[in-house]
Amino acid sequence: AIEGCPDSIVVGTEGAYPPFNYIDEGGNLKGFDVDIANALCDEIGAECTFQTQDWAGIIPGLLANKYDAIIASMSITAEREEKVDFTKKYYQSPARFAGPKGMDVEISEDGLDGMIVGTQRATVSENFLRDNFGDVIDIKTYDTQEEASLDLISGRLDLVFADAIKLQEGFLASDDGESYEFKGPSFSDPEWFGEGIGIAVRPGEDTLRQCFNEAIDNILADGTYERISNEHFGMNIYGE
Amino acid sequence: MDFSIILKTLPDLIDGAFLTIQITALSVVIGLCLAMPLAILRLSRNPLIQAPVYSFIFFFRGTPLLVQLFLIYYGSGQFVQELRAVGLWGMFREAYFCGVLTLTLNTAAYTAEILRGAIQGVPHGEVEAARACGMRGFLLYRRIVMPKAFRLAWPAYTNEVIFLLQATSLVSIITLMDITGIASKVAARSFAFYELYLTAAVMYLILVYALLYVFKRIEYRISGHLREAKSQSSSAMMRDTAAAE
Amino acid sequence: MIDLKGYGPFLLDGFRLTVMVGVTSMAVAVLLGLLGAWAKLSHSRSVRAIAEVYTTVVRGVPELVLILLVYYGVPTLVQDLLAGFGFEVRVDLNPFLAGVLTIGFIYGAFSTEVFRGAYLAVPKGQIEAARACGMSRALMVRRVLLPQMWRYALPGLGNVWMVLLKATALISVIELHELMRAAQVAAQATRLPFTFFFIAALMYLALTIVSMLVQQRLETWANRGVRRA
Amino acid sequence: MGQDALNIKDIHKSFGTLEVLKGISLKAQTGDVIALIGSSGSGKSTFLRCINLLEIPDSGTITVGDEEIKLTRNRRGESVPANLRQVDRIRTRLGMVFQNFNLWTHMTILENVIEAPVHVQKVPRKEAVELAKELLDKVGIADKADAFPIHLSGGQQQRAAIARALAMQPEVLLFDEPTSALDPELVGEVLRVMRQLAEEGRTMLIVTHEMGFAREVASEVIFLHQGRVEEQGPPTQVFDNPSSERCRQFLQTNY
Amino acid sequence: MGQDALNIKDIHKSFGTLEVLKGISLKAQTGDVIALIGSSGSGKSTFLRCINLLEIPDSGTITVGDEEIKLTRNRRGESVPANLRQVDRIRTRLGMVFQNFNLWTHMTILENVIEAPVHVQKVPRKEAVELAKELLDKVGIADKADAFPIHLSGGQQQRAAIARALAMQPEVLLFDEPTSALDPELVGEVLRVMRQLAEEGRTMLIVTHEMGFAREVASEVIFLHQGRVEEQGPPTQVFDNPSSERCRQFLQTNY
Ligand SMILES: Nc1ncnc2c1ncn2[C@@H]1O[C@H](COP(=O)(O)OP(=O)(O)OP(=O)(O)O)[C@@H](O)[C@H]1O
Ligand SMILES: Nc1ncnc2c1ncn2[C@@H]1O[C@H](COP(=O)(O)OP(=O)(O)OP(=O)(O)O)[C@@H](O)[C@H]1O
Ligand SMILES: [Mg+2]
Ligand SMILES: [Mg+2]
Repeated sequence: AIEGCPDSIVVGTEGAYPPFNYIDEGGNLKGFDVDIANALCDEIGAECTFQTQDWAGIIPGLLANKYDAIIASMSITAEREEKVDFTKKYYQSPARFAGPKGMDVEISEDGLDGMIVGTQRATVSENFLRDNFGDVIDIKTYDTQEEASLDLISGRLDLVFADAIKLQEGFLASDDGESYEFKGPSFSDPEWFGEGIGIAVRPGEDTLRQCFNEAIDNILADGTYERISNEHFGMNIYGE
Repeated sequence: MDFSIILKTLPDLIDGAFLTIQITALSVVIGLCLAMPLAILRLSRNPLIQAPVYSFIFFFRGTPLLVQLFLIYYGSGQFVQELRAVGLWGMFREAYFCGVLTLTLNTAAYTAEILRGAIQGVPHGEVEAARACGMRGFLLYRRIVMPKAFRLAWPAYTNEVIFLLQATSLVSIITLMDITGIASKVAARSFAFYELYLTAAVMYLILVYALLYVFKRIEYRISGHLREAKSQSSSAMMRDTAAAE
Repeated sequence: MIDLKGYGPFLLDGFRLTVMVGVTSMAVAVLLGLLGAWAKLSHSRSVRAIAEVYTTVVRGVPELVLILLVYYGVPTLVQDLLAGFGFEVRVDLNPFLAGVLTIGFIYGAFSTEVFRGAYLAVPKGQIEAARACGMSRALMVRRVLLPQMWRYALPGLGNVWMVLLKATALISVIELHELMRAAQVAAQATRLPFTFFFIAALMYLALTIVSMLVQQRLETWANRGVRRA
Repeated sequence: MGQDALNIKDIHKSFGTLEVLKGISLKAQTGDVIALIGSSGSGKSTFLRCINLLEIPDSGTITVGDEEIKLTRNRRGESVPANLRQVDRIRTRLGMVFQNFNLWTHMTILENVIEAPVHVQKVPRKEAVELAKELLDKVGIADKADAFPIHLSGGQQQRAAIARALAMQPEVLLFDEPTSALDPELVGEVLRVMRQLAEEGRTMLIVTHEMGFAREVASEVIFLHQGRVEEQGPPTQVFDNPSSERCRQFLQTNY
Repeated sequence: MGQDALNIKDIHKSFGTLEVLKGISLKAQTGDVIALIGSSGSGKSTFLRCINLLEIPDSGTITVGDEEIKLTRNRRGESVPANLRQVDRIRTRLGMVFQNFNLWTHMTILENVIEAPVHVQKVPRKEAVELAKELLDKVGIADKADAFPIHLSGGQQQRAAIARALAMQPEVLLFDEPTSALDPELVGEVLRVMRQLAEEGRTMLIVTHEMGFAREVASEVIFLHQGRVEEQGPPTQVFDNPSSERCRQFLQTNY
């Protein structure tokens, strides 16, 4: 246990973002975020309980004291930092384009000119697209990544742009995604993608934030992190 | 409260408002045109006519609009080949078309049900008087039943149009950038949650207020028969209705 | 058969919650609607004005915003206020209660309009006859006005109920796993959006069947003495 | 004159188990004015409503002018009109004044009166308005043309209903107690209007409780009792020398 | 007997710009039967409706028994009752039969009749039903007790409305053309019922168009013309020797 940390923490998460956090058929919360959260709580020596919460209300819920921390694959961005405080990252995942196999596309302003690209609303991916290609492409935004994938299949979209792990696990690896593939490079420019994915706490809650930071360092150091990451993805997704 | 973000987003939000108005107006008008015959057919005694109409109303009233949007938008996406073959994919490809189509069918079903109730509320004696004059079918409905039913249905219909106006906010899930779409886009990015949603709320409020104003005016114009003659006497409570039903 | 991947009971829980929230909020909405209609037809100008503001504002603001304002806004406000006095508290609204009250509050405004319309449709001679018997206003409302109002109000209320039932989906933003949220969670976890939305649609349809049957029953009852033999 | 304007044969009508009309026949020639009298509940209104098929008779035939209304039976064995178009056509040839008026409450009096001429008979609006004003003047409520029914007194409503029926200029007029809400003076007016209509060659069937009125206006009086014609003949005969015991009893009441 | 049951002073009432009642006064003692006659639109119904405050008079006073109904003015200067509870109380002492009956359509006839006794006057249900059946029998529609109003003939509805008013056993009865839909025989019946009520000491105000009826039933006749009392007195005087020109003209009409 870490000195001076609370002995009980309520963690808020979405529960609808597999494979990071989701609810299984028994109603149990599962996923990478959840396992990490549990490991961190063990490390801190706190009793952790989870609350699931729709994405739209997840920050207001934190601010309204419904829970103490958000562990829900939330990217650390400057905009969010105005509302909440973040710990250091606990993983990082680049974003990539995907499109039909056989389609030849160069990822550049010229290459993408006139294309219709889908992405998930309210994500760092959307911000990136708008800022870099917003003038030349038509951006369609969706509530979930799955819907964007559906429209890619129906032909309403030329490309989708999303978190690479999410895209791989949720779409390309499935039957539907068989004839689609990643296009172009990975993007992880901190200006948009921040310093990765972090844990959000209410502004000013420095003790809790420090406790999480220390715990993250500890599980990275003792191999717990690597074990969990491997279990889920077969690799370490912490990034450099 | 962060007002700068509101100011910055306002032009976009106004664009969104135009889309909202457009979609609402189109669906209301087309929906109403569909609803009138539907309501009448719904009252038909012929089961071959009544059953399909009833099922239509049943389905659109019975399932969430969200699901209907999903089914029409993403569902059509699964039948690209077939739709292309009959030349309809061009339309279904457009989110705008799918949105208006879904909302139209949805409001038609709800409105038909409201009108159905009102038609049944028309005093029997007045219908008989019309029949005795040789009115029937279309004429009877056009001149006596529908005008009367509309008066009875007006407050409930006003509700329905407002439901619809607000329901348009769902089209943002099929990529259309209406007021809600814009607000949630910017809110998600900036997390100026209350600022943007409250601004959106105010915009909806203005739209609803304008709508209510128009509908109230219409209600006033069509309810002369219930009103006090240049009122002197105290209240509506005391008014005498003519010919007993 | 459709494979639910074991999410059946999970959906059923959501279904149960939807029904519970729906029925309780409808009860609240009907009560508020009656109250609102009474206020709108009141002699007092200020009472009428309050009712007018209620129906306009509530019908004007998107439900989602209202729910969030009630559920998050109110506690935040109270907490900030108390924090200003140096108290550190966690105000926790029961999500079920908050949801029911908010939805009831919203649809109460719509019911108000339905009841107002129904009131206007009742032949005034019916009311006069009651007044002439010396019935007090309350008694007249209970014995003559309400029984006749249902006849005109039921179709409109039916619509309000249908919309309300679907609107219960919004309370998922406040931690309640109602049917739509359950379907979404299951859809995400299994990557079978169609299956689960379709199942959810079927469940809503089942509710609709029941609702329509009940509505028909009620209408038959409300129309007694009106249809011709 | 002299041609049959209305020929009704053996009308039967039941409501559930209650047999209200037990075989009623009636013949009226153009210009005839027939008064129907009888106690309350004897079936007078029902009979009138059967003639223009607001109630469908269970059996019997109705002929208006030279056109017989065709009835048939549906699958459930109920009597129904064979041809709805025919029913409409015939209804425009029959005007009706209801016992409880049934004015359209959402229209002004003038609109009530011009409604059928303009929309059923396609008379030009201007013409219809002119005629309507004339008629309203005739029944003495010209000043109420733009009022809604709710703002009229009982007698005024009744007169509006009479004007509405006359506006269609029908061949046969069915009046259900057209003077019940009128004072003696106005009854006199209505009487004058009816005489004039009879002279124009219109046929009239009038249900009334005012024996004096019936005697004055009618060319023939029919006394209904419990769904049957008990007595029938010219007014002098029916009123002064009835052959049926029941009719004598009904008429002798003198308060 | 001999005490004032109803004392009405100088009632004025306008609808918009139309002044319908221009100062009407009336005194009735217990057991009096007053007939109100006058042409259509002269304000008879309005006057009756003012007495039990279905219309609020613009000015004037109304006293029922020894209780004066208090009127006051609201902020907009309109006349309103000062005490709604008092109005309710007084209304239970006044029975009313409407010109267009206004039976409650959602209740059967029996339910219509027992409604006010049971729910306003708190008479035990059994007792109320007994009285109701007796009354329905008296007006001759006992067999229609369980029918809904829409299934009744006009005259039957009118009789049901009379029974409903009587069921409250009010001190003062207001009848608006209570015999308009009745045949002479039934008018005779109603006349009998009214005489009996008068003997019981109930006061009655009857608007009627049937002069014969008025002459028979009334202890006093009032002739209204254009919102004013033109002639007033015992029936013999008003009918046989009216002093007002207008009244003479009204009465002499003889069709
Ligand atoms: N609510 C109203 N608004 C406007 N005018 C009205 C209203 N009620 C009645 N009037 C007018 O007041 C006058 C008197 O009406 P009232 O009903 O008292 O007449 P009445 O003497 O009862 O006539 P009738 O014998 O025909 O029933 C009529 O000219 C009528 O048009
Ligand atoms: N729709 C109906 N359902 C059941 N019974 C009915 C219906 N209409 C009328 N009756 C009954 O049929 C009988 C005749 O009614 P009708 O209205 O023809 O009488 P009427 O001769 O016009 O009497 P009144 O002079 O009182 O108007 C009455 O006993 C009435 O109760
Ligand atoms: Mg009748
Ligand atoms: Mg009157």
